Amino acid sequence: MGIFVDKRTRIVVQGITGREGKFHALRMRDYNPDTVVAGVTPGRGGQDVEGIPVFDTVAEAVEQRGANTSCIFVPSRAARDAVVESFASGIELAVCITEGIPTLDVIDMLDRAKNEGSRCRVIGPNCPGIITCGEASCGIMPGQIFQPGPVGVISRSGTLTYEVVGLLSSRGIGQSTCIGIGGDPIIGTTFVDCLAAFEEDDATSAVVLIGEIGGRDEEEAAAFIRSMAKPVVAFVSGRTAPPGKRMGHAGAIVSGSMGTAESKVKAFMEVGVPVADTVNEVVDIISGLL
Amino acid sequence: MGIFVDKRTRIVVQGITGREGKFHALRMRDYNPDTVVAGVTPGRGGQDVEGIPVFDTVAEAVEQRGANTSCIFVPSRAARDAVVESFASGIELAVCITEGIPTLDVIDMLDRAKNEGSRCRVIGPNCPGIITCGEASCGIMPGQIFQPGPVGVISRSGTLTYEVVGLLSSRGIGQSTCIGIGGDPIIGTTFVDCLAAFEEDDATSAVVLIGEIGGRDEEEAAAFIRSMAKPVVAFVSGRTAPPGKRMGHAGAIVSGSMGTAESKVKAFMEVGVPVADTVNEVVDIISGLL
Amino acid sequence: MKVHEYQAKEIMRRYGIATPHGRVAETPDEVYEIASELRGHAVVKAQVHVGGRGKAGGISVVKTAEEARDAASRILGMDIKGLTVRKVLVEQAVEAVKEYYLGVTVDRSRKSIAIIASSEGGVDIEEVAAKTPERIAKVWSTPREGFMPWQARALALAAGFDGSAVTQVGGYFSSLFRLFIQEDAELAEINPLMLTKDGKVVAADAKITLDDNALFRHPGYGGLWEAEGDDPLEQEARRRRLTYVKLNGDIGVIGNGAGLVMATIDAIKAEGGEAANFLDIGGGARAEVVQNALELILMDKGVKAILINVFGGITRCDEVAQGLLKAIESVNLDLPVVVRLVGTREKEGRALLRDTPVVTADTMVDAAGRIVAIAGGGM
Amino acid sequence: MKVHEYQAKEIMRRYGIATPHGRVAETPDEVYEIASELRGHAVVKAQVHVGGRGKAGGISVVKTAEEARDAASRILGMDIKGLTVRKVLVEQAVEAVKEYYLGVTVDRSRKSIAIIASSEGGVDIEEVAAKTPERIAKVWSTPREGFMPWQARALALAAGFDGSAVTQVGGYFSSLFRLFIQEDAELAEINPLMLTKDGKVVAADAKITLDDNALFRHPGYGGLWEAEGDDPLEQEARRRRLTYVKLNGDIGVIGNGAGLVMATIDAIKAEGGEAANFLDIGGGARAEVVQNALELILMDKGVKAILINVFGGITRCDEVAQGLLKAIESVNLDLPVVVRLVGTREKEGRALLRDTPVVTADTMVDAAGRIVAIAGGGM
Repeated sequence: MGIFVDKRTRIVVQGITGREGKFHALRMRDYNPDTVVAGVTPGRGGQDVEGIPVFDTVAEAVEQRGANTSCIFVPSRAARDAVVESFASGIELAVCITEGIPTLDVIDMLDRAKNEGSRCRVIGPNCPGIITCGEASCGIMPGQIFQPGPVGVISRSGTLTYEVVGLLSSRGIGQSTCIGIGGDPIIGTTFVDCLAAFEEDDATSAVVLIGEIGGRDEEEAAAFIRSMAKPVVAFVSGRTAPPGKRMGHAGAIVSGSMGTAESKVKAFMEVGVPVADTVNEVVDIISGLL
Repeated sequence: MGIFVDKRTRIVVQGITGREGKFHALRMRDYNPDTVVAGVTPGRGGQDVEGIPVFDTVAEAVEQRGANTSCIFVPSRAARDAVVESFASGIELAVCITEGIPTLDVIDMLDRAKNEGSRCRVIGPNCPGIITCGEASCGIMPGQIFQPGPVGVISRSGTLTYEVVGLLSSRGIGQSTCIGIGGDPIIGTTFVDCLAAFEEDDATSAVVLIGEIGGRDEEEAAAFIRSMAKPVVAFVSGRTAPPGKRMGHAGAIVSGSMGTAESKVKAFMEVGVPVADTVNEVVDIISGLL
Repeated sequence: MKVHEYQAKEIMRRYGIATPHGRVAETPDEVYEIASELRGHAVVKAQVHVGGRGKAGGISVVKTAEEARDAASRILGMDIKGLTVRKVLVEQAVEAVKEYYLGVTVDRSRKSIAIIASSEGGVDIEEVAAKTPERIAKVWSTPREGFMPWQARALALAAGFDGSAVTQVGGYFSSLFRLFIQEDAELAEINPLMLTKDGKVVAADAKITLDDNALFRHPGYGGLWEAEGDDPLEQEARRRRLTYVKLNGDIGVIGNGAGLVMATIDAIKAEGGEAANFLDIGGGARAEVVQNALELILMDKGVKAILINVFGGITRCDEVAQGLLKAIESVNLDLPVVVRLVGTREKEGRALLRDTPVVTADTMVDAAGRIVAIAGGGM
Repeated sequence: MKVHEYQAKEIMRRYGIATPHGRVAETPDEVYEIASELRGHAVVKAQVHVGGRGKAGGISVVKTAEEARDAASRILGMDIKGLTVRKVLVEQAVEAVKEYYLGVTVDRSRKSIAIIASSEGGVDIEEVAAKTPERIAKVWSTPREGFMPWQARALALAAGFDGSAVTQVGGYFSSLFRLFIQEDAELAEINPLMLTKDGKVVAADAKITLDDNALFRHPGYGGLWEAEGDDPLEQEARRRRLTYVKLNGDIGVIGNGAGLVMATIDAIKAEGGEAANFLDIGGGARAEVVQNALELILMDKGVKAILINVFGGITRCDEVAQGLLKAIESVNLDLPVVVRLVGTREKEGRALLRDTPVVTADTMVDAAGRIVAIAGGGM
């Protein structure tokens, strides 16, 4: 079980002949050999990457290999095209690892994805991907640090998430699905989308939410959690970040009075969500809730 | 009864303060005083045209005056905007009289109208409008030549239609609804759309279709008529027109082997639709069918 | 508005589409010079606004600059389907490994833009469509949806392009679509698109038709129009802002509304006559417009008689009659005229014509019969 | 990328938006000259990449060219929120009958573009939103949907614009939206848009932020960037292609991943210390990147100790350790360093550091505690 990806996930890697695409395609296949079925690089149709067949188009990967999910490693200027191609070709989930995509391209690709129908979901861009423990990895997360269990993890960052997951695993607390939703200002799948899915997921009994400064995604998540039955623990990084400066992620910026850590912590507190001050505390709180 | 417009039609005239807009708004009101409820000219909100209130936006005309149909007389470069505004504001039928609209603007405005939902219909552009005899006139057709009766009339031209209608009326054959669908290559409502509506209309028992060279609208109409119960009589003008020349209407052009009068006449003949050689013959045939 | 091949190629180059090296020329000496720069091996192509110039002898492949000059001497001034050649395009001859077709056009039935590809280039695309439809692939779009690179690649694959050409040709599709939208074209076509030995892709022939209704968005386009090939009466009509098409008969025709005028011309033909022109004075025309139209018709020296057919809806019959009277006065109109006026102010219009030599008729068919009889039975 | 007001106005003029007459200047004499051309009545405005320059004394309204020169002497070289003023914009003073606000920006929550209008211009739009929300109107769009003239008119009406201004201001909205899309902006704002006595509409102040990720589509934009106001260390980081933000403390911080680095800085603060910077070496960084990052940190003379926090997923801990060792060698690193390495090749990484003065820590919290203790308890 878990959310968004599982044993039935069939991944086509867009940009599989690039350095990153190839490296991570093979790691995803290592995680579960059944889940990686094809790659796409225009003009390279007919080749293969260590046994993974390469096609010119996503449509061919869908028709000939049953792909239902795409993992996107193409350069930033080609990412909009890759995402739109995937949905128009029948893909239901596109995980966009690519970073540095122009914001208008992101708005446009999500607008067009929405137009293709409600079954289409984008995770990312600028994200580490998603893993449902023991079932499927779609992205760049290091599979070895995860272990199956009841905690769902959602995060706007990569390594900070691994940090938390590593601590959870070391304390014997496994994870159901772990999703990096991405560090860009505009992303396809938000905290709220993930929380709603975790609430419905039988394999998940509690959720860790790792937020950061910028935007209102955490505030919206807090409002949603009010209606959830499952417990959520939050962590917010960037409490000491100065306003007006992008802290690495394009989306991690306090603009005027918008997007401060205080506002996010306050929003969680108000709906009774415990906010951890340190990553260790995240694990302490969650272990008390299980 | 009749199709597309009737006693319940409430018209807002877009471009009412222009020469044409004003002239025809008053004529439409003469035809049925209940049907013309508002005008729109941006920046002229609060004024009136001989008692017809003028608004800055179509939305105001819909909210304050219950407009459900728009009749568009704005200059060609503003027509796309006017049509899209009308649908986005809740109008269900836009009759676009304006001629000379760039083709890409027409494609775009119809694309956006479609996007607003299936209840939205454009008649035209570059058309004389529509009249349901004794109920409502929306456009520039001379109301005095029409008389109520059982014949539906659809045409790509203006005066040629009046010619046929004049002959029908003089022979005591009245009309249900008469629609000028417009002389442009791309139009919102086609022969097939009108035929389908006439087939369902209790007030109509036979249809006169006046086509001309260019495009495939008549051929598509012929294919549709095969499934109709009501009789249709066709007339096709431009039989002697040379290929590659636009005969007045932007859409009246034979391109390569496409759009010839022979092809259209043949298509009608093949499905058993009588094709009149002269306008007088149209009336002779229809009177035999009633 | 059709533009010449050399102008179409100029526009295409602005969108990053490669064309063979070369320039347009108006004299054999200029052609010699350009061909010399191109080291002799060149193509000399007549620039006229009609198809089929190849079959008509308007295209010559030459091996030396001297041959180019000779070819130009023959082609310049040549008559192709009634149009005189005033310019030739001199270009490097390109050797193709493979020829493709790329086109973007308006699809009337689908109310959208069709993007068309074929691996059978260099021939009439209508013929390919008839004989080997599987060699043609089409997709449709709108200005809002646009045309994305993946669609271009998929289209090229579907049309049977070589795998290696897909990415490059895909880029050309995107460029051609962008050109179509940004320049308000009705047709933008590359046929053939040549794949050369060294793997380059070049637009060997190019055709663009621009939307006259969109000229207000492109103030520079006025200068693109070259009327040299046009019928002089059609040029005069454009100056007079009249909707006019020159035909081959001897009966001048004036009416209000395109459908009505077409039907009138058909009616003349049915009676055994032949119209000299199509002329639509439009809705609500005033007397001056009618006078203006009559003056134009009289410039056509082949016209033996004139038929005026007006259905007065917005147009007032008395205005039409007044225009006719003014024209009779101003231009010394001595040709026979049949007038059929019906509708708004019909009575007043007819009254104005009572004491003139103008013949009046009651119906379109009646009017056509009378004018054919007067003009002498036509053909 | 923020651009200066004078650059934003240049861009806006290309889209048909009127701005007051004037030019940018770098010396009081140039300012005198420009103000003379403007007949004295002018505004002298500091060009710096921060808000609030008016309150800081960076804007002066003058009546004569002499006053303009004096104002320029005062403003040029002035320090506004840590940035030195190197240029001033000298413009005709415009008298407003009414001031409006127009803005186009990215709406993160709605994943779309927000077009914002207010009849309350000239003040902070966030304040207007808080105090009189009914004076602000917003609509949302996407690049595909665009923003049509009727929407602009409806927006202006909803924001309470005077009826007479609706059509003209509507045109400005369309221009501003077009600019936003075509130039890949993140923000395009006119505040205030002034309606003058003679019925003209002028952008009195203009702000544009461009999307750094889209610079590849705008090769000309490299030249727009003026780093004059920037922190020298941030400029150096840009040259070294490092993601770096200067902070106010004394503990240098390096980590991989933005979230992890932010959390590390928070942890230092929680332990009573203060970070000197944010520095993310990203995923999969090699030894050279680590060395490069350390060199940059050492240029900050306020740094007393360094914390390196790496979670090895794709990044290998031994690469990080090697980079550290190289840096120690090459730059004579003598500051205390605490390293926390975990994940891929953790053991190998730690082994490499065994015989060095570098202190290793097991967890992030542990590392933060140690570095704060070493740096002397921070603040």
